Amino acid sequence: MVMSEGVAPPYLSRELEQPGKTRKGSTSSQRAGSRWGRRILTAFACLVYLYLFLPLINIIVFTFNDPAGRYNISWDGFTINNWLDPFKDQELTNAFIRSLEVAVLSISIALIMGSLVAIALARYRFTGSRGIEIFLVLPLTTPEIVLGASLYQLFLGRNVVFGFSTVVIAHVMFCVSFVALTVKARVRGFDWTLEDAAMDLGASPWRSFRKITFPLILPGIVAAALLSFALSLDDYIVTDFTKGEFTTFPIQVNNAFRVSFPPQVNVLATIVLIVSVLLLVLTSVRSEKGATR
Amino acid sequence: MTKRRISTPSPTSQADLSRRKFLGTSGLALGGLALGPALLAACSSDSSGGDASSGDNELWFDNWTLYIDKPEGELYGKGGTLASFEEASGQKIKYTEGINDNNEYFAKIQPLLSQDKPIGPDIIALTFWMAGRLTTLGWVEKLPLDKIPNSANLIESLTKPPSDPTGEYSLPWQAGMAGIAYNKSVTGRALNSVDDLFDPAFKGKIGMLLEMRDTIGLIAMSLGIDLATPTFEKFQPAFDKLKEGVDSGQIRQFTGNDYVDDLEQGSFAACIGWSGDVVQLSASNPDIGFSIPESGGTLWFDTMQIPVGASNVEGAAEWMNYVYDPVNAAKITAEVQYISPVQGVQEELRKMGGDAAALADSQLIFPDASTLATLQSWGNLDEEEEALFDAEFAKITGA
Amino acid sequence: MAADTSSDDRGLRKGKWAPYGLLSPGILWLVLFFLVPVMILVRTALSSKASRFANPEFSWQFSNFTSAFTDYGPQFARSFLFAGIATVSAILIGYPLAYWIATQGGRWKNLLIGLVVVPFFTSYLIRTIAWTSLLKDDGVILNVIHAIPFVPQDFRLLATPAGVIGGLTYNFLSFMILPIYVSLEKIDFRLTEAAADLYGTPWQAFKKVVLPLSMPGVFAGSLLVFIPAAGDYLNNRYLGSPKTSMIGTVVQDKFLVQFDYPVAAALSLVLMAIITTMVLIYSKFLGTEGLAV
Amino acid sequence: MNEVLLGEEGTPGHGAAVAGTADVVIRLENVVKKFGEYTAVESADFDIAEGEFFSMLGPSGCGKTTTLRMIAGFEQPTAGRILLDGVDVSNTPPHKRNVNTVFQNYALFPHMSVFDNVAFGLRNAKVPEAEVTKRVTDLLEIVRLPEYAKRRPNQLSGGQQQRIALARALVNLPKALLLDEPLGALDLKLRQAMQLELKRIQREVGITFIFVTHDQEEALTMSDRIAVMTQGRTDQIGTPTQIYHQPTTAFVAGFIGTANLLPVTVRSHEGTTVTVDSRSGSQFRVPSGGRSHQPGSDVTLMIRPERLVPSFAPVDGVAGGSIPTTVTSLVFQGPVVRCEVQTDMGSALVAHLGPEDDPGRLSVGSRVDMTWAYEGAYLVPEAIDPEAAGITQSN
Repeated sequence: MVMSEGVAPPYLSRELEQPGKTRKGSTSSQRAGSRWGRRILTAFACLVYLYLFLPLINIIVFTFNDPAGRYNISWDGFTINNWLDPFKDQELTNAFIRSLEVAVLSISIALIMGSLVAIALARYRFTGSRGIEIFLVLPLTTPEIVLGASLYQLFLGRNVVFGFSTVVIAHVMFCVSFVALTVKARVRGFDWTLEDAAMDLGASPWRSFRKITFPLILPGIVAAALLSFALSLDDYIVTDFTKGEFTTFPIQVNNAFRVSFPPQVNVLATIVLIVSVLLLVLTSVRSEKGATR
Repeated sequence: MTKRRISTPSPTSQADLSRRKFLGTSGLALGGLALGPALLAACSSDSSGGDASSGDNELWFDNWTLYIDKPEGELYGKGGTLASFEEASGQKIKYTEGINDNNEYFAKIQPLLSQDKPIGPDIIALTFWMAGRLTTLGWVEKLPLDKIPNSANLIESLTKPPSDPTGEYSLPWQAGMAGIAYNKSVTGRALNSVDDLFDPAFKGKIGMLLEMRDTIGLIAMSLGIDLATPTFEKFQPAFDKLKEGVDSGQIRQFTGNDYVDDLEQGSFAACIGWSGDVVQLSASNPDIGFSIPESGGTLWFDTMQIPVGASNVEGAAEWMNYVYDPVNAAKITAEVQYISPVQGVQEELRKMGGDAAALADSQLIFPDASTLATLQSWGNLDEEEEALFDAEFAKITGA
Repeated sequence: MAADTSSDDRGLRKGKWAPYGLLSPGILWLVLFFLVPVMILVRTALSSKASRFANPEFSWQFSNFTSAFTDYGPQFARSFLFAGIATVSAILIGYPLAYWIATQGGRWKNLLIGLVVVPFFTSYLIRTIAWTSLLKDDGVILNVIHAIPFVPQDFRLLATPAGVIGGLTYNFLSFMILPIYVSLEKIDFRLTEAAADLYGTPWQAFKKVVLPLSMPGVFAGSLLVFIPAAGDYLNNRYLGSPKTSMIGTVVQDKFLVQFDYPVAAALSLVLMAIITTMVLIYSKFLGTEGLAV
Repeated sequence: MNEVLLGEEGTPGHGAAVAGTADVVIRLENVVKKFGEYTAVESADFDIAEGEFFSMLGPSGCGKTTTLRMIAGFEQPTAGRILLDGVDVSNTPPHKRNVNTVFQNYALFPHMSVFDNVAFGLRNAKVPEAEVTKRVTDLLEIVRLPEYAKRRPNQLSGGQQQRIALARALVNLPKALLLDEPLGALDLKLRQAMQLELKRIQREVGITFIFVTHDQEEALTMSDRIAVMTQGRTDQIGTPTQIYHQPTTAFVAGFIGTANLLPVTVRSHEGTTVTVDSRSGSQFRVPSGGRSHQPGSDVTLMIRPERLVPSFAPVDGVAGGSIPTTVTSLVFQGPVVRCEVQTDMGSALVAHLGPEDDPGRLSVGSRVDMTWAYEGAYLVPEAIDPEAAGITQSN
């Protein structure tokens, strides 16, 4: 074992013996391996982050591009006009708004239904729960194209008119599973005796849910909401099959790509990016502050 | 078929309006939450998705992007065709740019039309062959030709095309040619034959159009196959040649209008392209060239049709009549720079003077007799044949 | 809830009706808009069409399945090959990053893992288009590569298998990093110390202790990358060429352009069947927990 | 340790009356709880008096927690009634019962401050905020944590959390305080300190404590009365002394401390003395323990380890009996030497030998007669399986 100098082997480390102190990770940085190994790993990690962010940087940089033609793909000059007029492309803006509407509505429905499913699974033991869990996973592990195609056949066969409703139905469908599994993963560690304690102290079941259970599982629900928001806003394939005449932002971008790719696409995408990152930071700061255990 | 002119976006501001609209609609969306389960029931009775059905007496025209004149960059700008039509007729018009691709648009409207439900627009502008398909399927209204006297101004050959032999279901919007577009800085020379596209020197740098009739049509003509009476059997050699080009890696990608970017960037040395696009591109980049191949180019046209269930047939007729007036047609041509179906536009352009007058001499807008002689239009494909063509083409393009 | 409840030490309830009540809205939605549509898809796959625009008629037409295999074998093979390579690449790229965050993230762990999720908040379509801008033949990256001696001048990334695989890897990389990170987080890194004592080198310790313990995360991540990658068609549309088309491209085209519903349905079902088998095997051994990120 | 309290009669079995004449706070009337086929509580039937420290003791799964949860209202009895202050509350939900619980893991609300945790019950009862502040402050004084009001529970140590849980329950002045293994999560030293603390607080507030534990030492130390439960049954209810010295079942004997149990048969019962035959044929004279024993009945002889002495050491009092054994193990444990022996019948016995017993003379393998005083043996009126004879101990 190669160990960096000055670090006592853990069996001599008194810190680990102290009860109540977190054991994992506290000094793990000294344990990852040799110093050179760690440096290489760190360098590699930075490269991976660069890889992850390269397209995002490209998207942001190209919000300042002044393209000569209809395609904002090559750098032609700097301008801030795109930011001064982010809603210039009417069709794009409408599609963007429709995307937000779809996301807000389908997530609201999915959050309620999904959280209830998660609570049922995390809180109760009942026959069939294992089957339900596998059933929940299936929509997420079914290729999107199959989800889209099967809904397409359903709606087509029942003479349902494609549009906002069908897109929302589809988005709710994959978000329910996602919310249920995400919330369940976070609620799994929830100590349900807290509810007993609340009722024992005179709180009605509703009050104990409102005062105790809900605030405590809220971070899980918020995380699920954020991620399914991204999921819904981002969805192309399922929407492609259920949209009919209705267009969402990604659909509009893809269709219009046959004809043009205006810088406003990047601007709107960047706005979503900034808002979501802010939300992410805000909620993680909040949950850090209200760290529950 | 996608062939819009390249124009720099105009600095109109819809920001305020949009934001207000957004706040309003997101509130609605939240309210809709309470109705979650009701969505189930609602979706069966929805009149249409999106912003469907035009309002009272409003005429709705769904067209391709960048396919009408936009004075001062605004669609409804003063002096533009839309505004002057409203002024002249008292008819309100709603103009949308919802068509990006014939097949995609068909997939969008097919579920509705097959159930005899109105799709919303009163006029749609699909390409001739797709217009033919809609006609065959009985999904478009007979045009009230008696209310469109100006249709007499139309170029003869476009009034009763093979796709609409009686001429009762479609009228032309704009026409154009498909030929070879190339970037001289990459090719080093002007190209004027389809075989140049299969020159190994340009391996991996050749683009083809997803629009099957233009791609296969050009290749077929180079093999001496006549487009007027297409059968799958007859066209097999053209497909084989295309397939070989794909398999050998000669052909890089099949595209829509996005080839203009690839061409300009040099990702494509050459490709099959549309006349209007290239006219525009070459104006800013002298390296970009366009030619009708020796073996011939395709002549295509987009149509105006009234889908069944349209609520404003009267207004549609009024609009068609209006744009077939050479004076009005010339304004559109001056902007979109495709071939106008209306006779007398050339003279009107000359009268307008300036840049417009220069267009009157363009071979790509007013091809002379010898150019026209090399162009061919596709004959009608029946449903079965078309399915074979589409399936084979899809296999080659990788779908 | 009142009638028949019990608990063990963690407060898990036994419920007769309550859990089913909580589950029913979400599960009903999934039955209506996931299960039923898939059934309809099965029916469509066994149907035939009198003409191109006619409705499919159910006729036990098994030949749709055989033609799915015989005509589109190459696309299936390519889909699974590309998705497989993308999955392996995602492990190779994602594992070190997850490991680095887990071992050396310290108090920045949450932020670092949050950064991995950030690309989610831009539409993956737009990220893919951004890659076309980055990878184009005269773009930044290719110019750098061409500066390297002995790289052939016609070397390119767009419209090549490498481009498509790169896009797939990029777009689904986060799905790999998150579950691996979660499984690494659970590991008590003192174990590596103990193992280092036993096996001598940190590498040995890693191989014998950390790697096996993090395998559930790797498996979950592999499924989460492989599934969407195998059914994808947008990466091929923007980064590929006709020669790199995948099964998703075919299904989309068959449904929305060619209207060949029966064969398209058969293709989707074959894809779904293969992937669902993988998922069921996975969940049999590792449960469904790991699949919620 | 060796003193014998025979003053009070054990009150074995069911229907045990409250010691003394104090008011009954909680009465369980033949309470049964079944979960499907499984019977968690067979028939709980006892009273708990005002101000009493009452413990339910038993191994896990014995039904003690279920009984407590029925009293709290988290479970409803399948049969029988629970009376609180004479009122049937069997089907009253927990938030409408004036009893409070201290949970095993404390169940402090992690997102609330200590103050808000303690105030939670008062606020549910809509107590005016001024009074809430006063009573919470008072209670934090009583549990000696006044300066922690603004902290979050996760900033407190285990013992502190425990005291906050106690304060949170007591602040509502419940009719009874239910404690579900509240010390289980603490380490030994803290546990012992908290035992004393709990007793102190109980004396101070004068509220009935119902205490569930599987730790017999804890129960013996703190309780006024103990109910020993096993497999859903209440085996015995009595004071710690009765439970220790006069167990009514072999289970109780073995569960409370360590016991040597030998199967014997009653030969005769005369006055306060019973003569029994052991399986090896020896006869022992044993006090009757106030019961009458039918000749010929199988019973169990119990001798606590501290009552067994080697024959070479003097027996305290009248000799009761002697068994030849072989020493199998000797372990020095500080005050005593734990000496395990085997009888010729194969049963293992254990003796705790003090210095006066001269354990230095023994070694593993040596033959020794283990003896006991007449009063050092006790007859459990229940037969045991000869296979199970020997040492039994709860942990």
